[in-house]
Amino acid sequence: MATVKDFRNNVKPNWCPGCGDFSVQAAIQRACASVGLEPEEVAVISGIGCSGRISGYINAYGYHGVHGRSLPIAQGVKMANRELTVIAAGGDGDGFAIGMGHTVHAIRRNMDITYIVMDNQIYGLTKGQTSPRSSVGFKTKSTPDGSVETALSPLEVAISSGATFVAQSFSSNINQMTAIIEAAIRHKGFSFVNIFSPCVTFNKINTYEWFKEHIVDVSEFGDYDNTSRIQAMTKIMETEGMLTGIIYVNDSKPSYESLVPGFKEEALAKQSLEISAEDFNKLVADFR
Amino acid sequence: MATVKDFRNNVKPNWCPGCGDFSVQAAIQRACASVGLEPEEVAVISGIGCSGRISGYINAYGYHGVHGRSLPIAQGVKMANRELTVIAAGGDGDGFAIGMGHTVHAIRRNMDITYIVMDNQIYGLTKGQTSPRSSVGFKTKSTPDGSVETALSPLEVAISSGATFVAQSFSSNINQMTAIIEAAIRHKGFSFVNIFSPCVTFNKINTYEWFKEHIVDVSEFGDYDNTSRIQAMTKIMETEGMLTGIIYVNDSKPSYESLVPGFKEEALAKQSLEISAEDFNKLVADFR
Amino acid sequence: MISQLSWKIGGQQGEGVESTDRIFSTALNRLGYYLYGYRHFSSRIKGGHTNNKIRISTKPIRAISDDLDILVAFDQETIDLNYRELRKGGVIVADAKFSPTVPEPSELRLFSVPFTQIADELGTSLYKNMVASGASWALLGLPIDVFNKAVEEEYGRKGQAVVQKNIEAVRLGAEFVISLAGGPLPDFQLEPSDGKAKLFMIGNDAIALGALAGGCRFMPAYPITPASEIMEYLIKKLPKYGGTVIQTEDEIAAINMAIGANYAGVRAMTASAGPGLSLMVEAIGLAGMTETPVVIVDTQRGGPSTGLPTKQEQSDIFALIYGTHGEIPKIVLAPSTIEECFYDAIEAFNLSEQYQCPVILVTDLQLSLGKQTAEELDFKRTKINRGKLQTGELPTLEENSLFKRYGFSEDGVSQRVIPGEKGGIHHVTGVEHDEVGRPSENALNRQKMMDKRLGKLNHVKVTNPIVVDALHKAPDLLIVDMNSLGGTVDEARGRLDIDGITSNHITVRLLHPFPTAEIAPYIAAAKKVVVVENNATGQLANLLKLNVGHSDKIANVLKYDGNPFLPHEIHSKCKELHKQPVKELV
Amino acid sequence: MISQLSWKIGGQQGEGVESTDRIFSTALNRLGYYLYGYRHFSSRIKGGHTNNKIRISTKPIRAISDDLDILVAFDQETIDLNYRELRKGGVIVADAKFSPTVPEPSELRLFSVPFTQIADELGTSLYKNMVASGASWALLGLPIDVFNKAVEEEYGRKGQAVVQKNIEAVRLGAEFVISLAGGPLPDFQLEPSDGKAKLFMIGNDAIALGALAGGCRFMPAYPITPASEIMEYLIKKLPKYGGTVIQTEDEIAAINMAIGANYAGVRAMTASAGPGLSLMVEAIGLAGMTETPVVIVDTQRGGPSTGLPTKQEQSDIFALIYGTHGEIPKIVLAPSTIEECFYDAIEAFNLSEQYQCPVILVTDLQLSLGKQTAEELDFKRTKINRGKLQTGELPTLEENSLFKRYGFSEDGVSQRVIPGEKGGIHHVTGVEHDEVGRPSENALNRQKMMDKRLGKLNHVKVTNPIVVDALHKAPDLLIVDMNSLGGTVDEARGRLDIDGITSNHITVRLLHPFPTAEIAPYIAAAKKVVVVENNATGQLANLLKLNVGHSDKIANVLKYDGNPFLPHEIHSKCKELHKQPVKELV
Ligand SMILES: Cc1ncc(C[n+]2csc(CCOP(=O)(O)OP(=O)(O)O)c2C)c(N)n1
Ligand SMILES: Cc1ncc(C[n+]2csc(CCOP(=O)(O)OP(=O)(O)O)c2C)c(N)n1
Ligand code: SF4
Ligand code: SF4
Ligand SMILES: [Mg+2]
Ligand SMILES: [Mg+2]
Repeated sequence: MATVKDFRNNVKPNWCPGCGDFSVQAAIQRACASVGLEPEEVAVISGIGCSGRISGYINAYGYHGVHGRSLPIAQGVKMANRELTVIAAGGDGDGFAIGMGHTVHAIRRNMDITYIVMDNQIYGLTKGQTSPRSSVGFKTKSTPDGSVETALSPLEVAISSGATFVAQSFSSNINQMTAIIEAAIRHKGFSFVNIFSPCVTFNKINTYEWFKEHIVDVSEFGDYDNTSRIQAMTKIMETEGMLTGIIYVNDSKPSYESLVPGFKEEALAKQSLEISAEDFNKLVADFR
Repeated sequence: MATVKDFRNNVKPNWCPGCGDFSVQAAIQRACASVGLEPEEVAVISGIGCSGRISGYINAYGYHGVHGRSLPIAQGVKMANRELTVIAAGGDGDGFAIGMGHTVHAIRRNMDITYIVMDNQIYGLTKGQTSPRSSVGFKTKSTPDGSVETALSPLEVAISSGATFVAQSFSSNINQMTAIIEAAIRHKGFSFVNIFSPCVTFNKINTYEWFKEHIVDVSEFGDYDNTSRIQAMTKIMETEGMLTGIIYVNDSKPSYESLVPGFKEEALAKQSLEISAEDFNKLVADFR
Repeated sequence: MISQLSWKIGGQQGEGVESTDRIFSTALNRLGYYLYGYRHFSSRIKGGHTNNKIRISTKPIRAISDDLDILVAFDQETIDLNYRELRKGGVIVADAKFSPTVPEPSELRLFSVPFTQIADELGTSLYKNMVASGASWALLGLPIDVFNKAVEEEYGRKGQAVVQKNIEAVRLGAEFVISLAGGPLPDFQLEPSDGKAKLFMIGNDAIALGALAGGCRFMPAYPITPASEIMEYLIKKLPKYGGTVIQTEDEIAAINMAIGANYAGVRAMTASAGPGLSLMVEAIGLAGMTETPVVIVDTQRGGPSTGLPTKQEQSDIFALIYGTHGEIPKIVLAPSTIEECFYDAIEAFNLSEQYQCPVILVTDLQLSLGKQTAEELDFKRTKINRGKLQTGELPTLEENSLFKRYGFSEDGVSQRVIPGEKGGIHHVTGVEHDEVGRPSENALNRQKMMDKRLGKLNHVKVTNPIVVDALHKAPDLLIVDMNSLGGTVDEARGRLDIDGITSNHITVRLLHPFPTAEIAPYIAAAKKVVVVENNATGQLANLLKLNVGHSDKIANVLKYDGNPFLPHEIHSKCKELHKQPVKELV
Repeated sequence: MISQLSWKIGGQQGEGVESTDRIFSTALNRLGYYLYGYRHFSSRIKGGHTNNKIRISTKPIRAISDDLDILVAFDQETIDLNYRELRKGGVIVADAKFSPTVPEPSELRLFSVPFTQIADELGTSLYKNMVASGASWALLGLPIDVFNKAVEEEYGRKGQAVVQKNIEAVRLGAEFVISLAGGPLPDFQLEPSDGKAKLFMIGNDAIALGALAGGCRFMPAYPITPASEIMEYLIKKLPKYGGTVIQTEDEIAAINMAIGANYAGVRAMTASAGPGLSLMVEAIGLAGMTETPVVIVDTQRGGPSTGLPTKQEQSDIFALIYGTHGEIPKIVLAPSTIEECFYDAIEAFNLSEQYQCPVILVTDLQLSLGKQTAEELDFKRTKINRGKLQTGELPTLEENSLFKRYGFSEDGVSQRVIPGEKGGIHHVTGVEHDEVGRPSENALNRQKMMDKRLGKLNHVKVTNPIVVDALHKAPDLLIVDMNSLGGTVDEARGRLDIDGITSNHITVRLLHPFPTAEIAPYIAAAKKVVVVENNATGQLANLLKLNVGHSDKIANVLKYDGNPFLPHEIHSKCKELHKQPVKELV
């Protein structure tokens, strides 16, 4: 069985020292190992951004696509081969700005994919502009007088889009991240995992310390029932999204692939491309 | 002062007889008149779809853009001339499929625009395919065995995107539609108005009768407080979105235009394009 | 007896024009006639004039005719808009209800038949279509049983009672018109056909069927006119083969999903028209850069922007070839017949896997939506070739090493492996990369990778990149076209022949990489080259000028008003151009 | 005394290479030298080798040099990667900390200065940049006060103490190196400059400033390398003029917002690079169809797909011109100097309103990001022309009638009015439409509207569509290029002159509509045409072939490894091509 080491390759990440994404990478590697996966059974599909580079740093199949489109590609991969564990990953700009529409629809479609957002409240790769996750008043290169737009609440949007698994974690807490990603991979349906992953170079506000001060874990609410949509939504609103843990799970809804008429358990990629002469004649007969 | 007649032109809509969009058109015309607007003060920006044709049927400035982009165009118009009343309009495919990302971000940005979705749970113009609003099991040309995707909840998504005005109405109820659109126009910020507007040609499930049976008005909840986000969200979830009325309002949040640093009350379109020689010299001096 | 005849039915959209046409032509098809249909319709659902025209022939035909023999009219507007098209002695069969008249004195025969009244008497005015078609069928004097069979198939699922009423309507319509005409019209009697039922389909059907036979098992797509039929066909058929169609949130999702699926080893395609293609540009670049196979169908329609969504045009050519930022390998195939739609769909998938690049299959609205007779489709030609895809077991990778997915090779094509394979792990990125797919900014690697990717196009082999009809060594004219225009051009050439103007004919099927070597000798041999195309800027002619040169003798016949060419238009323009001295051509 | 010199500083990204370069070149600029900078950097934030090179001259220059005089190195990698570029006798100033060595025996002078140690002694290693730059400045023997002034400006906002420490670092670095070298190096002494402080900026600054002066008041945009500086400049300046920048959710939103704003009467633009442009294609078609003015900047970078985002390339040319489905009028302007970036930005806005169509302003990475000396910008040339925009009061419209926003006219341009005006109500749609903007499928109207829209391009008048340097009547070579390449080509031409090869030079500034008439005589006159471009398929050459013909004598010098051309590369390739017989050229 593969160990965490098998999910490492010898590529040195080009992230800045201290970047939150390092731990996210480690957590994914650990989670894959603990789920008992082999590297070739995993496909990591990522977007463009500092975070998007992650698909190149995990020893698994990796596809680094275009900005904002990791989810459509990931869904194509899953449909082609449902036996693969498909992990989509990218930044907050990638998933919540240019990719917002796909995020909502991928959640709604509910294929068995794990989507990890490295949420640093800023655009790292393009050197520090605002992101949909930046708070009001946040000064960046593109908002020198401070942002005036309400920050997007990924957790609220995920739940309202019909998510069946919604979690949030923090890059400093590698154990929680690992456990959440593991649960996300095991969840049969779309798993949305938002991870606060500080950008140490451009975001001087939402730092490791800042998060430590502001986040609260769901385990701290004694009677929290993460199978209740209404309760999850209420809690997110009350805490303004600053909570961590598995916030909502619906295990009863079947995944997209299992609902598609005629869709076999065996990977489509392994099925024959040919049709029989008999079938062909039948198909042609429709047009006589 | 302009009357409802002034908002009519002599173009005969090309909608099918009985289409829900006729009443939406009438409600917009009535609402504009009751707010006391003149035709030239109104710009209707629409997307592509049967519904998208609406901008051509109202005597006002009209821009019929490309599929899914009515909101970006509308926001450009508003930024250029904040004195105009800007109404964006389109179908459920336009706003919730291809335009989903813009819808979330326009809501979040909160410019003073009224956005009306003619929600018929189907693609009308392209002759009857599924829409993000189609229910599970709904059979269309593109889902002959019934849709397997969860229908999008526009109201939930609007609220979780930070909407400051969220309402829903039904094309049979022209008085309510008119009142809601009037309130939406008066609201200083982004107003999201979803209207059930039956497609009599392709949607044989979500008919006028069906809606009449399924919808409940917020006025029927005795103690409903539409300024509470949590209450609004809870009610939407409880009724599975089948409620009408003004579901949520936040009057305290200033609109985007009024928060932008340096943005004048007077329309940008009316300001001078020239800069002074003195200013120019100062600007150039930065580069010495 | 005549060998061909043109029939048109017109009315308001939603009035049953299409179903009437369907029954009429199904019956003719069963009788063994060759058919070629044209639909005139607008971008709205109900209302607005629409008409369907069918050309019926005892021999294969691939063009609509200049004129018309029979017009079936549900309203006066249909007569007003179409009567000029009728030949001398042509016939109008119209609903007596609106007291039809012919606007000008003319040598037409008008049969006023109470469509609506007869239908009403049968129970509902819905039957009026059958009254009308029965009447026009009777004038042709063709056997009624085939017709009734077609009626039965159309309405069968509504129950036997409905079928019977419709058949009754057909009979009454026939009787009524015969009572006026005194019998089938002698000058409208078609020669007997070969009697063999043929395939009768639209180009989109042929593409969808070809895709299925070519191994396509997944189609993410977003609806749009005139492409939607492809997804609508496949969603019905794919489940049986384990595959499916996803109606995505937009075209960007569609193309990226198709790329993802191809990357993961499944033949997947998407289809759209201009607006959708414009949105796919970035992802097509990704497929080119990552050498991921993918097939995209563009059913051209009237542009620009939303343009004329239900009209004929060929104006996406340059956009399809060049519309990607940066430079990628890409193949653009343009089938020119309904049969080619089928075979090219298969070939598109093969090419996309052989050369590991996006393949665009481009049609025009007339080819995609015009219903026509197709030759038998040869199952034996449906061969699948997956190129360098590695399917057997792979050697184990050394520690810390990756599969050379982008290994350099003579033809630029690398071994490909799909996720899931042990020993095949590699990285894929749209950033410039090395042989195992890791990002690289190394200048030498960059240049080699560009040469590798673009160099693949030098090896592309396509069955018949051009269709050539070149009897003449040094013809007065070489006429060049693409997609649906060939048939119309051939009719025009027949008339040029009579005028004593010799012409060769080339239909370009491979738009990119351009078949310069194949086409150049014919260009060189011709006195003048006339490129016939449905656009305003002469895009196909520009491709010739760019790739073959000879700009000085290349002229254009253009039409961009939304309607397909008629044979006489091409004929007269070619005659004019023939008269002009070469130097005045351009 | 020398008239020019090249200086380079290299180290890890994030190590202060850029700020050091900034201070160094600001000081030189103040002294009145002409500068031309080049940044070598990667698509990552910290780490990875980066270097900035500046060419310093007493005369205007527009190219980087083949070789290098001084290299300042923060690490051994910098030396390893760059020492080959140093000319014989060149100097390396390196941090003693890493015990710098020159890999091969060479005629270089190495000064090992304890950058880090001196900095550490001053309190923090952050000062090492100033030690380094002080040392290299001292070798040039230039006055130190200007340099200290630049240091003060860079660090002023951090307080006087920090400034003083930095100035101290400069002094110590200078002293140390002088103690090694025995004084400023005699062979590195620059001739005095004209002493006038010049403008020193990047192309993106010039474009942003031009846009502001040209009346642009709104910019919706999405960040991307190498375009982001344009929005970052404008967001700082626009609020003063009532305008603003919106960072949108994506490029599709950006372009559509810009279209909306222009429609509503405000000059608005957006800017991006390849991937963003690809996403804008559909909306550009909308602007073309609705005749809405809009300005789009494309700062070309290495493609395809994400490609080489921080590298030089000119590979979007065809995509910019042809990348729209259907056919629209569009203007593509390619400034070739930093001053043109400024003036063309203004002209772009004027053209977009005069011809009511999208205008694309295209640069390349080197022009957009290379910092260089600019001539004084002439305020008097910043004229605004809004074309046929109606601003006065309009006649009242008759009931049920609309303003003829798309009225036919001789030049194809219609009266335009903005929303809010009484008497101006009309409809706008991307569907084919009539004169008041109502959708229309009428064939005649369609054709007239296509002719009207596309015909506008026949009237386009642009200041200097080509820049011509044509001393020779029948030169051996005509060299054609665009964007940033002109300066390098001119240096190569100087050397060709010496070889006795005569050459003319044309830089194409208007890519579309192509200035065929202007350029054709020069093509005809030249014995051979060499098109120099940073791409792999020869796109500019293809534009020439397509529009002007003469394919048989057009050759290409291409470079597509991400780096800009060096003069010697163009020189040697041109020499080779000159030798080849014409028929072997292609
Ligand atoms: C279509 C397109 N637009 C813009 C870019 C430039 N770009 C690259 S990454 C990025 C955003 C980075 O932010 P985020 O997604 O939050 O990732 P991070 O770098 O913060 O991890 C942008 C705008 C691009 N590559 N493609
Ligand atoms: C980019 C693009 N994709 C697809 C289309 C085709 N299209 C036109 S309208 C439409 C959707 C119609 O549905 P909806 O928005 O719900 O409007 P409705 O017709 O139901 O009012 C589509 C897919 C298009 N015009 N542009
Ligand atoms: S810029 Fe920010 S997000 Fe990017 S690698 Fe550096 S720390 Fe991480
Ligand atoms: S198809 Fe449906 S949505 Fe479109 S006009 Fe007809 S009834 Fe209305
Ligand atoms: Mg980010
Ligand atoms: Mg709809």
